[in-house]
Amino acid sequence: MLFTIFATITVAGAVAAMSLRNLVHSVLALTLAFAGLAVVYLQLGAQFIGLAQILVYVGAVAILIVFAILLTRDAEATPKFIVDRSWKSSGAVAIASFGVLAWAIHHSAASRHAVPPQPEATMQQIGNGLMMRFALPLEIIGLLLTAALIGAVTIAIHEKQETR
Amino acid sequence: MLGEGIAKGLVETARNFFGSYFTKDRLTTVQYPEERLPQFEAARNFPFLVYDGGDWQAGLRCVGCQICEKECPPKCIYIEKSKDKKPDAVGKLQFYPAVFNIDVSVCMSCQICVEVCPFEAIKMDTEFELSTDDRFGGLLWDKAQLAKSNEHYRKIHPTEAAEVDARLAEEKAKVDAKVKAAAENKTTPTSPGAVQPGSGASSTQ
Amino acid sequence: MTSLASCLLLSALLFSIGLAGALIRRNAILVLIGIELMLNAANLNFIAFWRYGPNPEALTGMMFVIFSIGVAAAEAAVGLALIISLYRYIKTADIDEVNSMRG
Amino acid sequence: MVETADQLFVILQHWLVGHAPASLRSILSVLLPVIAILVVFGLLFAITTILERKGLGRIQNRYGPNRTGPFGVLQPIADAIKSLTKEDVVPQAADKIVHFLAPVVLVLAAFSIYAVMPVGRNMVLANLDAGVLYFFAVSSVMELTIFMAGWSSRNKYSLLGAMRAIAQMISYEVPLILASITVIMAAGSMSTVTIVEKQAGFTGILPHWFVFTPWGFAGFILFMIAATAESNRSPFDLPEGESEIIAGYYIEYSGFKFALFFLGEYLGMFAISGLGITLFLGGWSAPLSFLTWLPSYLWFFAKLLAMIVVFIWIRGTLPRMRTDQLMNFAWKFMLPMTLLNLVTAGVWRFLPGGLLRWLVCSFLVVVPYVLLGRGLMQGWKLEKRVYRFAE
Repeated sequence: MLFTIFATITVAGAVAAMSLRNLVHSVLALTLAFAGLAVVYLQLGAQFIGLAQILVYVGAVAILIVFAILLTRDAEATPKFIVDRSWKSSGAVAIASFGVLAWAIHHSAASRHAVPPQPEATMQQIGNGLMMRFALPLEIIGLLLTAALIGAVTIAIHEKQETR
Repeated sequence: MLGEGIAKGLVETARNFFGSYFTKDRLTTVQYPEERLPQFEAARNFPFLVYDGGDWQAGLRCVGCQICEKECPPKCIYIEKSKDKKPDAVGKLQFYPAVFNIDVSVCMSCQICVEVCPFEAIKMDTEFELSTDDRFGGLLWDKAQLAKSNEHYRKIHPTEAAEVDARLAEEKAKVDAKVKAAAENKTTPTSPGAVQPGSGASSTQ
Repeated sequence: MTSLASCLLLSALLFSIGLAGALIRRNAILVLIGIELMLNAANLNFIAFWRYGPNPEALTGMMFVIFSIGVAAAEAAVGLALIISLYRYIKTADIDEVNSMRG
Repeated sequence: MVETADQLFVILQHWLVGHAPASLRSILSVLLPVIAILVVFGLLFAITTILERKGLGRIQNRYGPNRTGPFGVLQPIADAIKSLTKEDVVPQAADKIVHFLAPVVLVLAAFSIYAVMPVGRNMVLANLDAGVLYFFAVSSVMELTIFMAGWSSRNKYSLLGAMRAIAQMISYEVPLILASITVIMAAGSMSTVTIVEKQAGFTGILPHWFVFTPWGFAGFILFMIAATAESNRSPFDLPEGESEIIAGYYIEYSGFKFALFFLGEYLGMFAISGLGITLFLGGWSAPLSFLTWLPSYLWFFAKLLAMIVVFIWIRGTLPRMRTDQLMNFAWKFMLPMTLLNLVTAGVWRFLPGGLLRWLVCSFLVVVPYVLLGRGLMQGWKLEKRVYRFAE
């Protein structure tokens, strides 16, 4: 029951994010979708992921997108055509992909297993996993984030100096 | 080192905080409705009409010349001149304002009306507690509300009022002298042409 | 009625919405939002399979989502920086206008 | 007797829930703490407004509000009535829905933070395994509401204020989280309740609070600086600088919505002070071993009030920073300090106890502080200001 409610909120937020004309509105709808998804994660027993989802997506990514929107000054102007020229074929591709996925889910054997009991995922376990078994990926992620930080900064700064 | 200044500032504010409880002269605030600061003599707020003597209707100095109405920058004065004449303070027949309204919600306290008035009839008041619950009527003052005695004027602006009184007394003395001279002229016949231009000049003044 | 199938359906729906948005909308930022939605759909799949899968103690699905969130944050930062620098050059965030290779 | 006084509210809750019909019990056991949180922190907000106005007044050698009731203590009630009866003005060009949602979501987020705040022994609404993460996740929602408020008002000043606020909050969120990670490392848990329990116990008469270690002390100071910035309080109140951008993102709010913003802001301040208390000041534990007979919740609120007083004191002392100073401070001082503090906490953990540990860790804290402080102040040309026309 709760799952249905939050799934509906998530999907509604996603649809609104992709269809609203005003970009800021669509980002706000997107945060709604992210938050709904975070609640779904919490329901599935993934507390850390759910909270990290809110922290990263609502607190950081949404704000980042908002900054980008305001910096590109398209927030106030609603263009005549918000959709692509080839929107018919694109839409067909999206619907087809959903059809294929839904068919696959409906017919897959994986969904016929009995529901297992709620698995444990304490912070202790996650911490141990990150520091021991997944230490190398963690380091790589750190490297990637640093690279992304430096990359984003250099892109922005370099261009700024050239336009001056 | 970083933070030294912050520490110093914190000590200073703490001293202020506790000091304000012990030394009363630190507190500069005046508890307004109970305590009041004396007003400066040059303080001014909104204009009022000066009258002499006990009766405000008889003693009003204003003659309804409408100069202030014309000069008022925000146009907050409205005057209707009377049809008949009444004797003024010096006993001469003058027009008087049948209606004299000032909309103090419009007035900007510029004092131009005072400066242009040739009869010392309009002066600036110092009264500032004027709040009313009627936004329009309550702030539109008529003649009765505007009229205030010369004693009031002497009280709020003593120096200025003394000057004005002296000037008025001088004028009155001049007029009296002329009246006396005219009366003497009537009893002892002299050349009437010598007096006529003088009295004409005084009446236009 | 939380079950693996419903989670997967939600994920498929989110993915398709994101895909449709990324393909249809003209604004580059909205394309990025669509990609974020698709990434989230994938994350939901990982969590769902971790929850209903055979070996949840290994935490593999969860770990993958942690890393995926990190990558998504990096992707958003770089993508938006690119959009902003693109906007500085051609004064539009409309990707249909970006059809020439002039620098 | 002491035990009963300590657990008074817990017992009361159990008693009330026990007397309710069985179908309502599960709802009631959640609803009662929620109501308690709403009432207690709402009251605290009222107390803080009068405390702040009186305190600032005294710091500036004024009386402060002293007309409503004895010594002006009823001023919050007068303010509440005034803000409730005021006209709610919404700009014509504003985005009505977002404009309405912003204060509501802000207050909701601010209140939901308190779910993980242990205000006394056994007095926490939800003992989450990732309590500290929950705190930061929910408080990051507040940034978004500030943007919503600033953008939906369609006002240059409010947008500028919102952008300043977001830039500032994001910049200071990094040192805030890094400063609290030291505690998470030391306690080995993200649960607020476990963190408080780890700080229980006394050596002599002094408690085992994290603030009484070199890294804990540095962490606490850094945390509180970042918390001041995070709650947009002076000297970091540029987002709502009255003299430059006329109150920032809530220019266009009036009446009750403005009061909601005010409430949200103060609730954020209490929440972050509460987190600071939980992480560094031992939560609800008594400060001296012979004072443990006082109920735990009293200690928590005493500490919270002390923090509020410090906030007010700082506000009355320091002038507003400039944007470049603010950002330099965040990235050139706070960030390296918190990172080095993380190392210090690790060193503390692995060195054997004793004087050596104290010396090494103090050295690790003080030297970077002096060096970074000097580096930060290098660009400043500090000199005595000469007033040419005044004086």
